[in-house]
Amino acid sequence: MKDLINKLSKAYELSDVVYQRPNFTYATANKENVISLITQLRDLEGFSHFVLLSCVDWIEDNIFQLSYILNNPTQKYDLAIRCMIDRKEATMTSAHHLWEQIATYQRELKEMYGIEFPDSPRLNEDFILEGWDDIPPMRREFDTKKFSEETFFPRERPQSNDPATYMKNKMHPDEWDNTPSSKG
Amino acid sequence: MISPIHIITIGLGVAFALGFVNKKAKNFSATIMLVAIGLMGAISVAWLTALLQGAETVQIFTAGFKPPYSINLMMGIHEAFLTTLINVAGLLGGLYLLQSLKNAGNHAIMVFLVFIMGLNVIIMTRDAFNLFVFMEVVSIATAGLIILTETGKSIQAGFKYMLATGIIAGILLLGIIFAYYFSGTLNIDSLAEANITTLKGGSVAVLMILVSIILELKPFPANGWALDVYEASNPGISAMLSAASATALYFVLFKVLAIANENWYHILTVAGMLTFIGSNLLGIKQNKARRLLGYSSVGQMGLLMAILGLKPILGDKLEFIAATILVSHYLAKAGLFWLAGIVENDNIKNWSALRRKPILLVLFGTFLFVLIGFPPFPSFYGKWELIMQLSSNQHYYVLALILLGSFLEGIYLFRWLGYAIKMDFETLPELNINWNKIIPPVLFGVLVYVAGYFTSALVPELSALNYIPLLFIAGIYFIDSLPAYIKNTVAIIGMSIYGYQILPPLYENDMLRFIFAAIFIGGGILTLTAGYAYKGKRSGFYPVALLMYAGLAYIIQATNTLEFFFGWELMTAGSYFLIIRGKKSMPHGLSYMLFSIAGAYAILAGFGLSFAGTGTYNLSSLAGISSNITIIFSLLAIGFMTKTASLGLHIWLPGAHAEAESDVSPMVSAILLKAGVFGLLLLIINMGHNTETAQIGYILGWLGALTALVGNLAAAFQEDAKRLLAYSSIAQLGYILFALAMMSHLGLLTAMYYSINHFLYKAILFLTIGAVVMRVGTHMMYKMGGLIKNMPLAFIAVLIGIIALSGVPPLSGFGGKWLLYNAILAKGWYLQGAMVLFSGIIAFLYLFKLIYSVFLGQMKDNLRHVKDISIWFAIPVYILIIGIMIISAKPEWVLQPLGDMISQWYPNAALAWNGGLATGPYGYWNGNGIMITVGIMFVSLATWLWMMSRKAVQVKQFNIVYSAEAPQRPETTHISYNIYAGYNKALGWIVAPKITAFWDTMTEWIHSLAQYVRQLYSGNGQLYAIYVLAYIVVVYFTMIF
Amino acid sequence: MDFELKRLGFTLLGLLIVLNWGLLMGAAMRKIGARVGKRYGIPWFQPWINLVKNYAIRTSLSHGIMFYLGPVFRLSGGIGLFLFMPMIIGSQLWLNYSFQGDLVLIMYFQFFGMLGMALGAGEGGHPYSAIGISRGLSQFTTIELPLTLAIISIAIQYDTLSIIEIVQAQQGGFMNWTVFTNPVATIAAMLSLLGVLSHSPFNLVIAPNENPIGPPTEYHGSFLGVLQTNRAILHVVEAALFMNLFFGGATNWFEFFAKTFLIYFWSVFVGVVFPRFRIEQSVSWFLKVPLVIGVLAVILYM
Amino acid sequence: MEYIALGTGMLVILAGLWAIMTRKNLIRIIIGFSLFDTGIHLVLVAISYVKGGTAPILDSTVCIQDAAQRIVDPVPQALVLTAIVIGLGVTALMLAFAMKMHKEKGTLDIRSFKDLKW
Amino acid sequence: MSEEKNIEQPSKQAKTFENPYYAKREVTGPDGQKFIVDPMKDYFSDECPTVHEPNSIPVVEKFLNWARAESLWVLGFGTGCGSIEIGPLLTPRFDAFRYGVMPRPTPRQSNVFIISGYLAVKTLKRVIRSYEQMPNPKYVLALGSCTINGGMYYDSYNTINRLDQYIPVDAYVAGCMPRPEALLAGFNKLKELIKAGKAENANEYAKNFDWYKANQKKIIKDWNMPDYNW
Repeated sequence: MKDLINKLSKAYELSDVVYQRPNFTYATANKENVISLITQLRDLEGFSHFVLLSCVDWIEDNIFQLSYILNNPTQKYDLAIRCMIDRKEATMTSAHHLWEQIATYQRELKEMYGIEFPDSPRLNEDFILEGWDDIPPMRREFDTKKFSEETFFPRERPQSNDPATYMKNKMHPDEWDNTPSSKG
Repeated sequence: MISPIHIITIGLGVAFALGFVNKKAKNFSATIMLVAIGLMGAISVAWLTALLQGAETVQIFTAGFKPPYSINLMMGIHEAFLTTLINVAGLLGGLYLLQSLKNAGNHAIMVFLVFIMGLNVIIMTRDAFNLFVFMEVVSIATAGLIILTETGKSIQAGFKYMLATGIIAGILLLGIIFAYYFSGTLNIDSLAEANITTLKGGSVAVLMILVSIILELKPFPANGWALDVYEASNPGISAMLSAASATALYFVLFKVLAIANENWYHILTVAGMLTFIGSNLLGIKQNKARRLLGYSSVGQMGLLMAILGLKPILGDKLEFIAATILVSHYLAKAGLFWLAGIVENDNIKNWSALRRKPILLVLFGTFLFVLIGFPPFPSFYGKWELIMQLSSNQHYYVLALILLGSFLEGIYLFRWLGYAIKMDFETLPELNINWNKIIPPVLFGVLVYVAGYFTSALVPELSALNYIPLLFIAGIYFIDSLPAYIKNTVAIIGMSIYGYQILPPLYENDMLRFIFAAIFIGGGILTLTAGYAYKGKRSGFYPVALLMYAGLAYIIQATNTLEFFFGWELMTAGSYFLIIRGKKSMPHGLSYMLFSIAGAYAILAGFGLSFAGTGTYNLSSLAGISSNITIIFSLLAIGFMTKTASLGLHIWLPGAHAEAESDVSPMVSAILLKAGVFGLLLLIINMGHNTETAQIGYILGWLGALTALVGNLAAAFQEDAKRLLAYSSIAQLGYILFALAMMSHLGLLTAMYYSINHFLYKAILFLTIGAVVMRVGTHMMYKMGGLIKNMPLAFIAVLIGIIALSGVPPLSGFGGKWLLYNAILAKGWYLQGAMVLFSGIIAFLYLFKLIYSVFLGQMKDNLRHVKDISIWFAIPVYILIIGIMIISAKPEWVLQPLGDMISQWYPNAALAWNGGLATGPYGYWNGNGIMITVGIMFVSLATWLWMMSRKAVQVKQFNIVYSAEAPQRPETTHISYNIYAGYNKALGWIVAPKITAFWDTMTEWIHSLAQYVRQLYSGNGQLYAIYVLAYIVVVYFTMIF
Repeated sequence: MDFELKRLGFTLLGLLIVLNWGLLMGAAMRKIGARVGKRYGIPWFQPWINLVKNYAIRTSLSHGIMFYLGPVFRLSGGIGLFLFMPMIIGSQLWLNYSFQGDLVLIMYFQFFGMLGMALGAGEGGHPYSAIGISRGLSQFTTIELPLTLAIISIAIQYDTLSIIEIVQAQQGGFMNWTVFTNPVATIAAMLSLLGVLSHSPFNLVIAPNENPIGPPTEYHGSFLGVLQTNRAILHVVEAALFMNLFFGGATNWFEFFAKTFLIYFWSVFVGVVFPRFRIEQSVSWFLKVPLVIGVLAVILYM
Repeated sequence: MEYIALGTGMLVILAGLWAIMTRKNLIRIIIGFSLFDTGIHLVLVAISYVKGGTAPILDSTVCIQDAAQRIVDPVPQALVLTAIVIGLGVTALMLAFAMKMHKEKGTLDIRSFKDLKW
Repeated sequence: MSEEKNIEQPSKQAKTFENPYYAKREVTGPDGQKFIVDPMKDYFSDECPTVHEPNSIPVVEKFLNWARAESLWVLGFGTGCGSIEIGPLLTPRFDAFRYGVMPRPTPRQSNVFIISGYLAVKTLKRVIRSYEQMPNPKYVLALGSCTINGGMYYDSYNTINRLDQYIPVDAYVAGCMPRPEALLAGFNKLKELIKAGKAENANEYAKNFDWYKANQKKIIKDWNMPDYNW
């Protein structure tokens, strides 16, 4: 597998190669190279199966990390190609022409992170959320607790107790006194 | 009285004189020519009237000697009649060709005049050599006329014609000279007296003469040259050749046949039948109009030739038969060729151009029906008489072949008619019309009706026929330009008066006929009422609808087989035109017509055999037949079953009924099919008592059961509402056939009861669904839905209709089921019976689908604002519903008289009536009581439930539980398409279209055969000459052996 | 007239008995089913409670007049069958209105309710209703075939279509019952009974799992109550039909209860053992084994 | 003698027919037809021949009484004249057709004139 | 410590939620006339629920309530993870049939709606629809802490916290998840309420219809159904 990575590195300037497991490798590519890289992987290197496309929000570095995970079913080998895209203009070339199901992942990413994939089919339709009009909820600047409190009529939550202490107090109040006040 | 010789003198004289006329004075020459032909015609007409009034036949001698030393002419009734025909054709043909003749110049005018004159002489002359000379004159004139319009094709055709006729003429001349050598005379009568066939070598002379005349009549397959001529020459000329020349030459054969011995009759028959079958077979594959007419023409001449060959059998009927068919052919073929000239386009598909001028379309249809031999045209009587005589003399093969040939002819003629009436064109082909081209076919069109009338006057069996309905129909045709509602009113009034006249006497005398007459006329009035819903003129509808009803009425009133067949054919023609009016009806109209013709021929053959057995045409004489019972019964039953659409003969029905107009479907389904039932009933009450027929009845019983099963199953899988009802009709007629086939009191009672019921509910269903289709603009049930909100009237009607049809108590259909059970048990047909009852249950599938898909379920966007069915449809429907209700509540009112009637033929009265309670051999049934019980119970329950849920919220169509979602579109929520998929998986194989595939294969075979055979006509003139010679050789060897 | 009134009274009384017996039988059968599944099962009076509750539902909504007439048709069908069916032979008063029609009437009156129900459910506009009805009708056509053959067979045997006469012919000892004199027809008919009562394996029509509830999907409240009422009556009447035709009828109510219970038990017995058929399977099944047996039954008497 | 004429006539007829059936050239076919016609005329004349007979002219050499034995049959001779005329007409017409056909297609081969068939 | 970054906040999307299937459309009828079809009006009833007063005779009402309590038909609609607990309820071990509990697959014939756990907004829409389709009287049994206060999803952007803000709840069964025994106890509690005539929440819903609708519409932004789903 290292041969493959080495070969690809020359052509595609791979960086941050991590041999995670004997059959799983990470590599990072440039945003511009990713599509041609996975095209080559699919067509020439036998990575015929697309596993998933996911995203991580590195808000501190102001980037989104996209991971395309491919699988080579004959060699039983997985390869994850990562690429970093700018958070401000979160746009990535669509890859739905390679595997049709990528369009669905891209819809999800569009809905959850607001990443644009121009020309991806049905990209702007609601995917999981119906009638969502706020900023995409998986972006880390979205404060979900605040949103929930504003929206969902939160009930007064009871004072949280440590269940173990609570039960002990309730069932064996005499065994020993473990309240801080009595101790002190 | 002017001597007939002046026909020649005028013809020749004027022809020569025309040579001196200034070549520019074409109008003058043409007028002179027409006047000359007119004079010739006047002479022959004068002679004809004189002879008809009893004048003597005259011989005209020339040169002062008596024959055999001189040429002599004869003017008898035949000659006068035929010269009249030829001169009339010549006059009208000349008129028709006026423009072409003038364009071609004086010579052409001369040639035409000589051509007509020559034909006159051919008919009149009694001298063999003179005959030869004038045949050559005509031949040369013909060759000249062929290139009247000079095209490459016509020149080729002319050359082939010259070559073939030259050889034929040579052989004729040889024959004449040999005949002279052996007998010493040239006079035909003397030759006949000399009896030269007995002399050594004389038979060769006779062979040469006769074979050449036969060849002149274009026998198959030595007739390629003639077909080319028909196709390539000016249609006006083709008309002359087909009408006038053929007539003259046929008479020549008639004359010359006197010299032959009886062997020649066989040869003629064989040659004629071969031609008749062969050319009609090849016509099937033909799509060029004029060549098609050529095939038809040749075929008709073949039939006539065969008729001549049958002279020993036909005896004194020969002249009647030959004359009727000859005259029909003469009028029709001339008219058709003239029409071909008007249409100009030679592809039969482009004959839709006639639609631009309806009168021409009517003429076209008329001529085609004349050719096929429909009433009231002369050929009908000729064919009838021919079949009767053939079967009386046990010439079954010839009979079968004649019917086969006629059927083949029907295939292409009706396909052609279908194209003309229905072929779809975005813009119709052009049609250029000159007055002089219109007059001749119109005149011939009128003549053909006149001839039909006069012919029928010659037939004693039709003396009782009432012509008033036919005149009424003609009257309706003449007011065709009026708006539809006026014609509708007139038609309804006419039918009501007619019904008022015939129904009461029938009620007194003949219950069976009364019931069917009531169905036909009452149903007719009701279905016509629906016609008020149509706007505009509806041109052509009323004559044909009334024609069908007139045919039905004739069938009812018929006392002899000829009247019956007359009515049957009228009904077929009328219903054909009705059916083909629908939008996509062209193929269905054709298949309907073909099955009808085939069925009619089976009936014809059956009647022929029965005539042979009893010697009388009387319908009731069917009962007295003692021989050939099986065949007669089968033939008649098959004939009637084409109308009842029993399994195997049903494939025309679904399309025909489904594509017909909304008010036509009930006419052809609820009413027309009953004609077949009536026929079968007549058959069974007359012939059902024989042991042989009981066996056929057994087969018919199974057939009926299978029909019911397949019909109902197929109906369940339909998506087209009208097609569904059509299949349902097939199945219902299957029940009726099954019940009839039992040939028992209960069986007949069941069949009658079913017939009445089927009329009621199928009329309701077809009228209502038709009206709905008119409103929603589609036949497809899955495109409708939820219409109950907009069309409550229609819904109630369909609901009553399907409850009655399904046999659910308390409505009238249950009576049928109850009778069926009793009849089955009494007859002992258990397994067939179970099959029928099973198919009765299958009916629920399609009935539910019908009412659900159309009226229930989800309403579609575009149908939200449709209105309820037209009031003109609702009125007859609700009258019929009242009928159903009465029969349901008081079944004894119908069943008791029916039982009394059937007791005439099957005396063991099976039902005992006690008030409303009927007690049969197995069970009992009180229709009245059930109606009351169910009614009270239903009303009280409905009230109770209404009391409980009276505050119900009225919700709309998407307020359904939809797995917590809401429907998106009514189209995706309305479950209708292929809802019986599971059933189809299990039982669909039963209704796989095997029968349709069978008939398709048959059609394919016939076409392939025609395609194969017609390669005989390679187009090579030399080859045609070889055929001519080979024909002679073959005939020669046939004579030897 | 007096007799007519009396007959009406007895008929209504009989209807009441049949209704309650039907409900009780329904409960018993569910109980049996539960015990087979090692459950305790419903209380024996559960059907009555369900009925009361459904009639007491306050909301009702209607999709149209036919939706409302559907249950009316259905219940009329059930009660009509009851009216035309002789219940207890030997007493003029328990013969109901069976003098108005014979076995054929019974056979065809079954469809009265089915058809009306189909139309009512159809107007509900729910796709499942249409699917359920199409399945039900498909299945019912083939269910009827062996039954028809069996009826033809016994009509030949007894030379009558009158139920009363058929029962009377079976009197005088159990060896005179059709089940012993004509066992083949009885088998065919009993196989059809499985379908008529639409228990498993022939209950795809109202299969709650594949197709929620089928035709009555949209029915609720008193509409549903009417349907339940009908079901109770109908099952008893169907069982009574088979009792009359094949098991010697009943001369008193106890015999009636016993026999209808056992006949009904047969379908439950099969139902708890066999899983559900798909529609084309059940159609094909009825056209194989029961059809052959039915044909045999007819042939034996031909 | 008469049989020679008759036989010759028949041979000429057959020759003409042979030509009609086998030649492909229109002109030859017409010649064949002409031969056929001529053969028929020969046969006509031959049939009327009476051995030793003389021309059927009633003049001094033949008196009316023995005319029936002396002269050949005049009827066929009269007929043959007509037949010749007709044959001439037909042949002329055929030639005219042939000419027009040649003008149309530039060939005289009969096989190339198959525009009309079936 | 990471330095403060200037994070740009994407603005809220201005979206209109219109179901294309329910948009007004112009349709051509079979006779050529054109008209507007408004599915929301033409295909859905727009009536509002009404209060159905209990039977005025107390004895009858008591009897009917007893029948209602003993015949609890449960809508077979599992909204969350708790629906896994309903299955065992019908097994020999718990056998809810004993108590007159029976599953029904259609809301038209059900009386009890078990909200079995957390409710996403998307599911809530379906729950409202089904609840409204159930006939009066109807009861709601809320299962698990999620329906009480959001439970472990209390801070989720897409899961409601309190069910009783949207539909009236008759009884809560607490726990995460409650076991089938607890559910049975819930049923018994419900029965007590019904028999006491206190389970009239369907009428409450009708009375406070506007309040409930306002709450529902607050979080269901793409409200594309009629106000009351019959």
